[in-house]
Amino acid sequence: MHFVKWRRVTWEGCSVLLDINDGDRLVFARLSPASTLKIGKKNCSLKPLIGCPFGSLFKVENGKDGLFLLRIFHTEESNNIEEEEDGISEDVSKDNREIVDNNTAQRLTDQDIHAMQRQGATGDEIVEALITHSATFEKKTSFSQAKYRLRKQKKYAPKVLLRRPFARSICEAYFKKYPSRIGFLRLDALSLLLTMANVTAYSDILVVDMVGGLLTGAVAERLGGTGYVCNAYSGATPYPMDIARIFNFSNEICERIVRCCLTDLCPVLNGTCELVNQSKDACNSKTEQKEKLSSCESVSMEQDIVAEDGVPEVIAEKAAPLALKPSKSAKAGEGASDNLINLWKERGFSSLLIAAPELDAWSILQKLLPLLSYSAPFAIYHQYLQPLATCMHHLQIEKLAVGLQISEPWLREYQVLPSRTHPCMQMSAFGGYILSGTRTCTYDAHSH
Amino acid sequence: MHFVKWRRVTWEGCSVLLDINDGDRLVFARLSPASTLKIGKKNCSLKPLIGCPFGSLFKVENGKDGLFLLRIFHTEESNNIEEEEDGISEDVSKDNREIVDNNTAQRLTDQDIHAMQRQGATGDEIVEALITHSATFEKKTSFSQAKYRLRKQKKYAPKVLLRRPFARSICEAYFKKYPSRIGFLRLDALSLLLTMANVTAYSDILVVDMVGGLLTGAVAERLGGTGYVCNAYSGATPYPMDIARIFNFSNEICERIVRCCLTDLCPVLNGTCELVNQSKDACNSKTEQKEKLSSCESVSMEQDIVAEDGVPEVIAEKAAPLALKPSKSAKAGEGASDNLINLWKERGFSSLLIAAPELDAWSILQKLLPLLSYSAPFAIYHQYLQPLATCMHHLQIEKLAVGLQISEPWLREYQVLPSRTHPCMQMSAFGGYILSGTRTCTYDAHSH
Amino acid sequence: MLPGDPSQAISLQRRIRDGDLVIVYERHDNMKAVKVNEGGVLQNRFGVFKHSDWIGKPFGSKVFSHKKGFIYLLAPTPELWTLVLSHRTQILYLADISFVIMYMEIVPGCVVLECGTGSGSLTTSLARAVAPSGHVYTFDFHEQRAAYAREDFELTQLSSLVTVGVADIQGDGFPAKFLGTADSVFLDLPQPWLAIPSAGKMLKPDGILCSFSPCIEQVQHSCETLKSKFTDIRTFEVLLRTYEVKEARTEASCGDDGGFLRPLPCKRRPQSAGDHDADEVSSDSAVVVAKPAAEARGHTGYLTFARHQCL
Amino acid sequence: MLPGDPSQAISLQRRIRDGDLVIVYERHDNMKAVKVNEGGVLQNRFGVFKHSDWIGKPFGSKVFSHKKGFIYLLAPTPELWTLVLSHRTQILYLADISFVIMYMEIVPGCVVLECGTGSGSLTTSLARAVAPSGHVYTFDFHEQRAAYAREDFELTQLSSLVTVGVADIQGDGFPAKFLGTADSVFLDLPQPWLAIPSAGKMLKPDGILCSFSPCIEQVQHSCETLKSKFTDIRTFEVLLRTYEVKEARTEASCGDDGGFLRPLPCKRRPQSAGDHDADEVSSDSAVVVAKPAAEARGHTGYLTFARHQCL
Repeated sequence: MHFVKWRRVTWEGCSVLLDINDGDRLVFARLSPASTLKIGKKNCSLKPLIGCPFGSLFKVENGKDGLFLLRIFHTEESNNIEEEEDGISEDVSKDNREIVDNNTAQRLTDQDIHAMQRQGATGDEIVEALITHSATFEKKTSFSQAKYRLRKQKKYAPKVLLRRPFARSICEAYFKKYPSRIGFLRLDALSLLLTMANVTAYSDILVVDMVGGLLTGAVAERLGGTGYVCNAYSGATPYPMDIARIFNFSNEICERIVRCCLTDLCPVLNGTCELVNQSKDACNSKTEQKEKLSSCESVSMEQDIVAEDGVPEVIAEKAAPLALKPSKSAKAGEGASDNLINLWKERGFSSLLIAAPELDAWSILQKLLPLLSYSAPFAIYHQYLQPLATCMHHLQIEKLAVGLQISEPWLREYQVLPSRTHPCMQMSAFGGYILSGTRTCTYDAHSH
Repeated sequence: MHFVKWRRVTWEGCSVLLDINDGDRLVFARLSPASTLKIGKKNCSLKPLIGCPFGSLFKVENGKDGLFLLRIFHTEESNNIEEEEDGISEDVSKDNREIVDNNTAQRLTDQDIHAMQRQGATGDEIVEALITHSATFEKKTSFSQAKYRLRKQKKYAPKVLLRRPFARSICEAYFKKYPSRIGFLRLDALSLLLTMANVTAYSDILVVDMVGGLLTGAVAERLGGTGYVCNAYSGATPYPMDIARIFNFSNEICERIVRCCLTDLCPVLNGTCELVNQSKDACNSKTEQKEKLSSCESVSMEQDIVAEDGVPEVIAEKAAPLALKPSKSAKAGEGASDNLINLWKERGFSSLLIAAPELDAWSILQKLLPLLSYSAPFAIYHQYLQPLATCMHHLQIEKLAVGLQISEPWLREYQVLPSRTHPCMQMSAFGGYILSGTRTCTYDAHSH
Repeated sequence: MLPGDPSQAISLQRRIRDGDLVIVYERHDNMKAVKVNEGGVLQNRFGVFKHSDWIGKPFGSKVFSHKKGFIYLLAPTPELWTLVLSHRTQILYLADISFVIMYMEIVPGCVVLECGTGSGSLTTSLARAVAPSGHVYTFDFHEQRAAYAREDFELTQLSSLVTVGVADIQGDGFPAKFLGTADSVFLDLPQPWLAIPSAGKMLKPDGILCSFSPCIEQVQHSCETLKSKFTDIRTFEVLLRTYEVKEARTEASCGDDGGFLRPLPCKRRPQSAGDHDADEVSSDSAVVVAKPAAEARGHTGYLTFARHQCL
Repeated sequence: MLPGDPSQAISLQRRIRDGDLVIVYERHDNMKAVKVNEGGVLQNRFGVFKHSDWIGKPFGSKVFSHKKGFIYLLAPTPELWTLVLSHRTQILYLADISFVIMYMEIVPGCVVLECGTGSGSLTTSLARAVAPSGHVYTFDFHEQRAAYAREDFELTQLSSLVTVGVADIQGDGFPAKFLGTADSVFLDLPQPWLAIPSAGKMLKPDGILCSFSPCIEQVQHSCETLKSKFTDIRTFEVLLRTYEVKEARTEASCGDDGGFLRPLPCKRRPQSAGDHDADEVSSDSAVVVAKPAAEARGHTGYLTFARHQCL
């Protein structure tokens, strides 16, 4: 068997996450010689990024032919200031009696700066000039000086960090900029879901993913080209899974992501509303239709994720739509074959994961639980507690599962700096709720 | 006007909280020459505590006539070890390769110790003897040595700390030992209730207190003998308020705690179930009946609060029922006079506080809100979120209040020790929910 | 803001008068303090409001602008004041304020020392807690800030309960005249450990000190200093999480997926289930749901409490 | 515990066989691991269970003792294993484990170094994450502890994914043969800063280090050390709060107080209210309510992550 290798260096056609100025702006892009990134009003070629290791840092420089990206190396200082938040911790190191300086302290005008840029000054040179011409810089505490420098650097010499689009970075980026697109699924909740559902190689995982494909992608990443993610949907239209396309999945992995209509998987249950039985082919053709739709959509998906809480000096303009090469992962999300569906009906899925904040937990689970193998774990994410409580109660009463638990993850980040260590002043106060458990075998007879 | 003075020294008949071995055991007692505290199987007179400042520390000593309490003074070391928890932080300072010693290391037998005690050895002498006869003490890290010493001290030379029974200490003691008796009302939630309801001097505060009198007492403490706490109850039987009797309230304060049947306060609302109109006299006589009942009960209330999570060596036996002198606060909780009731009907209450975990929030609030003055704040504590959410929704829809908010307090204690600082390993994970708001004047006309 | 006698307490009969301080409530996150002035007007995005229309109305009334916009006029409280005061410094918020006052056992009649005054947010709540017979002595080394605070206490009529002093407590300690007089001392200083020895001298035996610090290093240093003269040293963090409430409408129709996955929270019962037909909810009904707000203040500061040793 | 190929995955057809490892589930807080043995018996408070009765049943089955007591037989997973393993040291729990694996970007094929092995709780989850083609090298300086861990990995059939070494990493660093080979390094050491320079050398460029420490001083020291060779230094704390679910029965009768204050949560509508008759609940109905469990683990440790600089 040929196992998936995760490449640590970019290639043409690979999908990347660009982190501009320490998270102020986050952009997903696909690298090609023609693709560009908009910085301010100008475009900047992404070609220099091809062949660089993930984790590389670039500076936007001002050249004769416009902006270009120049690879630089991390310096020790850059580690500190970026983590500092504005706020009360500053009071510790500075003397409160000091008078706050006003904006007249800068003697360099915008015209002066534009002139320097036209004459080919680098961003760093402009920052130094601003410092030299600041009337108050010398009077600031060293901490305030560092903050001033950083602010100017972000404006005149922005940095671009090249990141691997992994479940971690994708979830963090979406949660920071567009949480509603992923149903407010925070990274710690996502990681708990994967753990509680025992996602591992050679497993067949049933997912209901109404969080844009994030869950599907995260599961596929953990399967590493073995087993299957079955992205199940109800009705005629598959749920969008554009985010799964941001992952740099090889063909081996893409083939393991399949879609399936629930009507094809589920035996018709007594007493439910009459099922509109669609043939599998009809179902698949609709999947493909949707497929086309979503690859168009993915142009906009893979654009900028713009800072919403923008620091004023931060470049926050929309990037130009990136030239999208046909992606390697274009095949992710094909309809499941009859063979596979029959296999699952026989063997059952190894785990079930549900992240469908719009749907009632118990309504879904009561239909899907029979598709799960005995002793298989399941985990359901929801934004509201009550639907999970009701669902858990049903499972208990009907003795369908054991090890039932509703958990709420709680995440706190810290600023760790000499004499200025404390939890971050702003926090995400809510990571959703998760109901987890293990299916039991309800029949004593060896009925299968 | 004569203002209440809080005494900092105990007197005969005063109510105290005895904290034995740093919270291992918490006992409420009333001081008299005859009152005793049970330590192990022996009684120990509380007389030496009379006339001592609150905050005094005592050691249980072994005298000719049995145990006695001897006042001692805080030492610097005692501050540290007591805050240390068993657990992983110990690993930091000790070498993991060290072999844990077993129980055979102590060469002093129980018989030896009893003999020493009979010969009049002090507790500290016994502790020193145990250390001398421990085969492994010298090999322990200094941290482990301190823990060993503390454990033995707690057993052979227990300490008793004399505390003022304030809202803080009473709430902490009950929450630690019998949280269900105060509806799991944690100190931070109680403090928020008082703040959100703007409890202050010269106010008339309406409370629904189904948390044993804790809320009533805490409000009375803040009023300091001005204004009134009206402890309202529904039906024929007042809710118990024994905990309010633990506070050291002077007569001035006790007079300001009154009880009132809700049927006497509330205008009969259209369309509610027919009210069984009880005459105020009937209502009061029942109050008094209950009063008798609860002063009997208070014997058991003011007994031991025993450690539930007992460290094995800790004395955790029930103390003998304390000889209860007629308390100064016996008069707290008289029925409200007609005058007062009429005044409240005219003027409205200045705030409303509800801590009734058994009742539906909106059912209560819709009846009590009209008794509140316009622009008066209210705050409702509940253990479940949903009843408060429903209540808030009604208030919004019917435009009865502004500034509506459901808050959940969150409290974390830290261990702060050199090289061993971290949040405490065990925490109370839940402090309840509070709905707060301000009543608006719903009529544009000057209708009153 | 605080009643000086029973007649000043808020009541159904109390009417807004010329010269009253009112809190103008637009929304829960938009309020301001206004002193009512017979000839005054308030202008905001909802229009122009004449103060003369307010006079004679009960507190808590909804009043209208010329273009039918409306606001509520609320009686000031320390909580509302905290939301409208001008932030000359970082202020303490509800959760910390409540806990500090409870944990320092501040009750009517207490003498409390506070440093620094800052924007006076905590001071206002301290004044409420010591009223009617106690007093708060609050210090700030910043002359201008102290002057602003005094103006605020005039406006909120707390001057009889609060005295603002200008002093560098961290450098010089508390004034000697407070020796042994304080029931409680509150410190909000960058280097609280410098002021702790002086604070200890001001406290009565068994009196309580509280130090508020954002950084753990300040706490570590303070706790070391506290060990020599204080007992019961405990450090806490208090936060508040607020909840959003909304009404969720349900669809009860069986869609083309056979009613397979219906939106929350139309609860249908499994046909197999037997004896509990409890939480049936009628079709097309509305349900109130609540969830925590997404963002919250993640940290304000650590609160370290200690009791002055009882010798 | 982990399928080595598709045929080993849990399935509806898979039956318990002689020699299988099963998790015996009594209650959510009472489980144990048992190796099935044709002639074996399990005895607990519910009676005597013969292993031979288990063989041939599907995993997840309820099985009975001679006196009709019952247990469930579950297929082992790393999560269940964490609940049953013997605690030779403090272990990492679910929330930390999940976050560590996600944040270290551990995926199939990764090479991970871990120190120390401890009770092997995290190791088991690391093995699941790197399977089928990666490997976990885990180290403990305690010979006996390493031997126990090896036995456990034999039992759970993880030996092909995990190698346990005995070494004092904190003192001597990681073995040189791992230079530049690791995708991720996890440290759970009393003085992690001593091992950080060596960990850096083992990591591939942009590889991720995670250090778990209970005390903030350890974090402060580690972060200082990390600054020279690492970027993206971030510290987190992860906790879990669990909820209790119960059914609350309501009384719908109007008591002698005129139905004034009825127990939760029989919702009656105010007669004055008009247009929203939504959340009417039928009388004598049961409602499922949930609230957080009273006690929880308040702290496990701080997780500090950093990326090895990409040069």
